[in-house]
Order: sequence, then C-alpha cells, then structure tokens
Amino acid sequence: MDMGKRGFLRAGGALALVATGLLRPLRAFAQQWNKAAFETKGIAATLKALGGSGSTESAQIQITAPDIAENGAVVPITIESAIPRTQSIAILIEKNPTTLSASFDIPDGTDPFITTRVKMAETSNIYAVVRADGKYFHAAKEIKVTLGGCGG
Amino acid sequence: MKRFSPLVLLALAACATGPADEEARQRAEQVFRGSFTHGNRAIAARVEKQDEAQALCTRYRNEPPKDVAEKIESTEAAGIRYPVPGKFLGDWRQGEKIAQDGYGLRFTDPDTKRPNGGGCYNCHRIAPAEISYGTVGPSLYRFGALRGAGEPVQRYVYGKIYDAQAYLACSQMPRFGKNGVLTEEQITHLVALLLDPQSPVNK
Amino acid sequence: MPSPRLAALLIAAALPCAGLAQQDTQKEVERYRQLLAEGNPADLFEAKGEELWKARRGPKNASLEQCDLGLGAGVVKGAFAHLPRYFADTDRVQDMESRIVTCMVTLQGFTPEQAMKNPFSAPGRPSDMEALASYVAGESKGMKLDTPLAHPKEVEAFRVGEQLFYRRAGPHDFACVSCHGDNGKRIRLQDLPKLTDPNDAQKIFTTWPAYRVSQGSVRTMQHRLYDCYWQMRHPQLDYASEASIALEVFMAKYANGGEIRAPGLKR
Amino acid sequence: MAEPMRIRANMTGDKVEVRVLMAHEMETGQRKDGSGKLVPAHFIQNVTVTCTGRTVLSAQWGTSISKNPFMHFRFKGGKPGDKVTISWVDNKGERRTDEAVIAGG
Repeated sequence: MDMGKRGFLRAGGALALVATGLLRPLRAFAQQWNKAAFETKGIAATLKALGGSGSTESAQIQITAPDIAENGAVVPITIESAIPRTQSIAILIEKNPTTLSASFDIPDGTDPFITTRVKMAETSNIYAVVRADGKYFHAAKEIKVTLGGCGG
Repeated sequence: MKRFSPLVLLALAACATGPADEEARQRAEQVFRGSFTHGNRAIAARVEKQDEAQALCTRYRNEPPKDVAEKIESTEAAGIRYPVPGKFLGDWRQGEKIAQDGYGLRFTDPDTKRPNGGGCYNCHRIAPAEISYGTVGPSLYRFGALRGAGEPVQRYVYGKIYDAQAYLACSQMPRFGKNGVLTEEQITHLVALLLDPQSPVNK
Repeated sequence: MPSPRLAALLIAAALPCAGLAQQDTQKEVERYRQLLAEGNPADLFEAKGEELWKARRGPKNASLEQCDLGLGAGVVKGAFAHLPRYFADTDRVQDMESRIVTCMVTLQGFTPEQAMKNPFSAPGRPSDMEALASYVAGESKGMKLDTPLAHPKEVEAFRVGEQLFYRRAGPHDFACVSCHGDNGKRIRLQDLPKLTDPNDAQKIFTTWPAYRVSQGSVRTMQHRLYDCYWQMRHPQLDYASEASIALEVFMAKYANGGEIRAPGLKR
Repeated sequence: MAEPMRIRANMTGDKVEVRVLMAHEMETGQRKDGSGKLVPAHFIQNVTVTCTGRTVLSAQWGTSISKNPFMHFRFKGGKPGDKVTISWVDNKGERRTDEAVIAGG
C-alpha cells in the first residue's frame, strides 16, 4: 500500500486522534509480558502462573457476556469487580488452546471494570480472576459458541 | 421526484410473467452469462443451463399453476431411485454428521473425494442439542416419534430428501438425490437421523 | 404403494412448535449483537479509507478527491445514498465500488485490472477497496437511501436484477429468493431479510458495507453478492459485474427510504 | 506499519470513559495459510494507557484477544482537555501510540 503520511486529526467533538507513531519512550512498556502464564493450559495452572496459590469464588465479580456467541472469533465480555482494593482482572478461557486471554492491572482511581472481546475456540467456561489486596477471587460463566452461516 | 413510487413497483411486479417479460428474461440470461467469466467454466456451464424444473420454477417464481405443478411432481417422482425394501434406515450418527456438514460443490471446494454434506441444520431444527439451526424449513425435531417409523414413512422421508419437488413442485429444498449432492447411502443415514428411535431426534 | 404426493398428505401432520428454547436463543443472539455495537472496528476502515481517498496515488499521482460519485466532482457527502445510478461518462449503471474503480482509472491512472485486483481482503492482505467503500458509505450515514429509477438503463438494470433474483440453478436449485423470499426466517442463527419487503430491505440493505466479525474485516455489497453465489454453488461472480449491479439496483428499490447505517457490524 | 487507533474519551460525571479500537491482526499462530503453512503468531502483548503522565491502565494480552481489538474502561482524575495516551507493543516489537483529548460530558 503506497500511502503517504499516516497521521490525521479530527478536530472538535468527542473523536480526537493524534498519531504520534514511534515517539513514545520505551519505558511505557516497562511492564513485562508474563510468558509462562500465557503459555499455560488449565485454570489451576494458569492461576498459579499468575501468582495465586488458590482462589475463592466470589459473587462480587460480575461477568457480562452473552450466553450464546454468534461467532467465536469475537465474543464481547465485561468484567466488573465490587471487591475492595481490586488490583487486577484476568480473563481465562477454559477450553482455548491457551487458557489466559488477558490480564489488566487496575491502578488506584481506575474502576475495576473492563470490557474487551475474546476469541473462543469452542463452547467453554470463561473465568474472571480478580486479585484484590493480594488475594485471588473468581467467577465463571459458560458461553456457547455456535456454528453460523451456512456452515461447513 | 426520482423516488421509486409504489405504483411503479407494482407495475413492474405485475408484468412479471407476461409476454413483455420474455425480453427481460433473455436480457437477464445474457447478463448472467457475462458475469461469471473469471471462475471455473465447468461450474459456469452447470448453472447457465437450467433443467426443466428450474426453468419452470424461475418462470413462475415458485408458484406454478396447478397443471404445471402436477407435471413437475410426476416427472420428479418418476426419477427417484429407492433402495431395496428394508434398506431405508442407515446410521443416524452418520446422518447427524451429514446434517451438520455444509461442504461441497462450492467453487472453493476442490476436494471431490470428501463427501458432500447436506447442510440440513442451515434450514431445519433437528436434534435438540444443536441450538444453531435455521428456520427456512420446518422443525424436524421428534419427527419419527410423532409420525412413526414404519416403511411408508421411511419411503416418504427418503423420497423427500432425494427429490423434494416430487412432493411439492418448486419446493425451496434442494433435490439432494436427483442432483447428485448426496449419495443414496447418505440419504438413508439422514432417514435414520429422523426416524430411528435411538436417534436424539426422537429421544 | 401410495404415490409420493399422497404419502406426503398422509404424513404431513402438525409440526411441533419451536417452543421457548428458540426464543431464548434469539434473545441471547440479540444481546450478543447489542454488546458488540459499542465499538465497530469499521471505524478503523473509515479512517483509513479517508486517508486513502485523499492520498496521491497511482501513475498520475492524484487523489480521489475530484471523483464524481454522482453528485458532481468532489462531492462525497451523501453520494452513497443515491447509488447505484446511471453515469453518462461511462454510459452504464454503476454501484459505489464500480464507480470508485472508474475514478481510480480516470483520476489516478490505474488500469481497471489494477483497480480491481484486491477488492476482498484476506488475513494479512488488507484491501484498499474495503477501506475506501467504508469511507464513502460512512459519509452518507443518517441519510435516507434514495436511488434513482428514471434513466432507461436504470429501469433495465432493475428488470434484469429482478429476473436474476428468481433464477434457480445449480446442484442445489438455489436462487436469491430461496433465502430472501420470506419474512422471519433464518439460516442457522442468522436472520434472513425478505429483500422484496421494504420493511426488511430498508433495515438490512443500508447496513452494507459492514464489518463482519466472522471474517475480521469490512465486507462490501459486492462481497455479499459474491459470497451468496458461492453458497448457492454458482461460479465466482465477477467483481463489479453487470449482474451484481443489476441485483443491487433491484434490492435498492425496496430499500429506498431506509436510513443509511453503513458501515455496519455483523456476524 | 501499524495503523492509527480510534480513541474516544468522554467525561461521564467525574469519570473518564475510554473506548479504543486498535488495528491489529492478532494472529494466533494456529491458523494455516492457503498453502497449508502455519502463519506465525503476531499479536499485541502489552497495552498502556496514561493520562497526564499517570498510568491509568496497563494490560497484558495473549493471542485470544479478538482481531482489531476493542477495549472500554473508566478512570477518575481526568478532565476535559486532558490527553489520554494509549500505547501498544506486539510480539514482533512493532508499536503504536495515539492520543485523544478528553471531551466534555
């Protein structure tokens, strides 16, 4: 694709965007990527790789997602924690080839709330794992992934 | 002003099967042949020529007059090849796989050794475990339980899958046997899926 | 042995009703679609399309900004609402995509082959056309579709499109009407609009191009038709072919009056 | 080269609602191309969001985040006119940073 300058700006309104390309310093990514956790299979093993020895089921974690996904490539999911001092939220998908999908660090001042979209290889339980005050809590929900279109 | 008035729509629709339509039909055939030129010629040849039922159903927009309908039904019925008596019921497990599978005969389906699927769930509810089913055709859930599974029903289901237009001219259902989409054996597996008391359809 | 027809009458009894399960499924699928709606990745395509539209490209090193999409050279806003339409300079009816191709040829100096080389993206191979079409369609968002049917060639395209809509062929005996002739039907879990019913057509036709989550990309109306014919076991529909445009003219007539919500978001 | 993100940042009460779309293939490493070869994994691994120099969210992602990722979250302490800066880096070391100005409620 032979495109010229990539930056553009939409002035005014809620949609404002400035592309600054490569200008950000590397320290923005001082945080490491937890390779071990992302390559682990299984809920318990992944929890361990994330640093938890065990976790308690909690009704204070709310998973909002459809019971049925029309397509497994894009499954919308919202996780909200009402547990005081929530520090991180992780999304685990039991039957995916690798269990851990994402982990979000929630600093003070940021709501313990995250919406994203995940891929699901098949119908599976998804787990929301919350670390709060150093302890681990979780909630789970089954999402059915359906065949769509004319199939095959 | 340029807006298409309902009246014009009506006028265009009304002349759908009149003689003035023949001109539009011929022009459409010309356009059709000129619009699939880059693909597989064998597939193009297959769709350029319509068989009698296709041509009649196109002409009457799937609502043929009674005499035409009867002609289509008797012609199609005469073409059904039935298995020997007692061999209508195949294996419902294989039937379920065929009902799920949509493979075959598309221009990206080069593997002609892989059997074609029936794609039945695209249009029908069948076994209750599959929630992703279509509604273009009627629900077939509990088909055998509701209608029995004796020889006349077996024969009917086989024939209906083999050539739906033997029963209803211009049915939207593909003529799976007549057009060689499914083999006779595959059809017996589908008969079993619908009629076998052990099939999840009838549990 | 009874005739097949008689057997059918004997056997066809009241069908079991679909029951609650189906409604629950529909409700959850609807929820899935609602949850997706808060962020449409087609936004990314619109932005890229705008940039491409304004970029100097091709042998003539020109942008597409002077493209005449039917409302005069340089007018993008609202143009999509009146497409397809007849264009005097090419003496044919053109849809948005074929018209963009024309502009890429006349303004930028691409050959038609170059301009139509990659209309449908594949993973790792993005398509400029999908971005350009998203941008142009997006510039008519909120407007009512109002395609003309005045010029004799527009009328002819409608009548050809109508014939093609009902034309059954191939090993599955499919025509467009096989799936789009009734209200309230679906394939698997996907709703099928009755394209000759203005209520359905207005809601659906005006959401293309659309980001398709199953394909991870914006797909255009040309792709929708190509994909339908693929499912119909027809050969590959030529890009921007006369048949494709005739079908668009036919569908647009029933969709006229519908609010443009393109680029949309779909399974 | 990476395409720009689409960022919306709006005030809702005393909180900033951030919605972002990122253009990325998010290739799993398990898909085969036309010739049957596995396409190598290519996915965003780290995302960082800052507002006036303060980190308001950081994330680690695996291959099962959907193609063209979307994310929505909210934080306190921002005001209209402030800039929200979002950066990502993927497993091939490609990176992208974009900014949006917080709009009023």
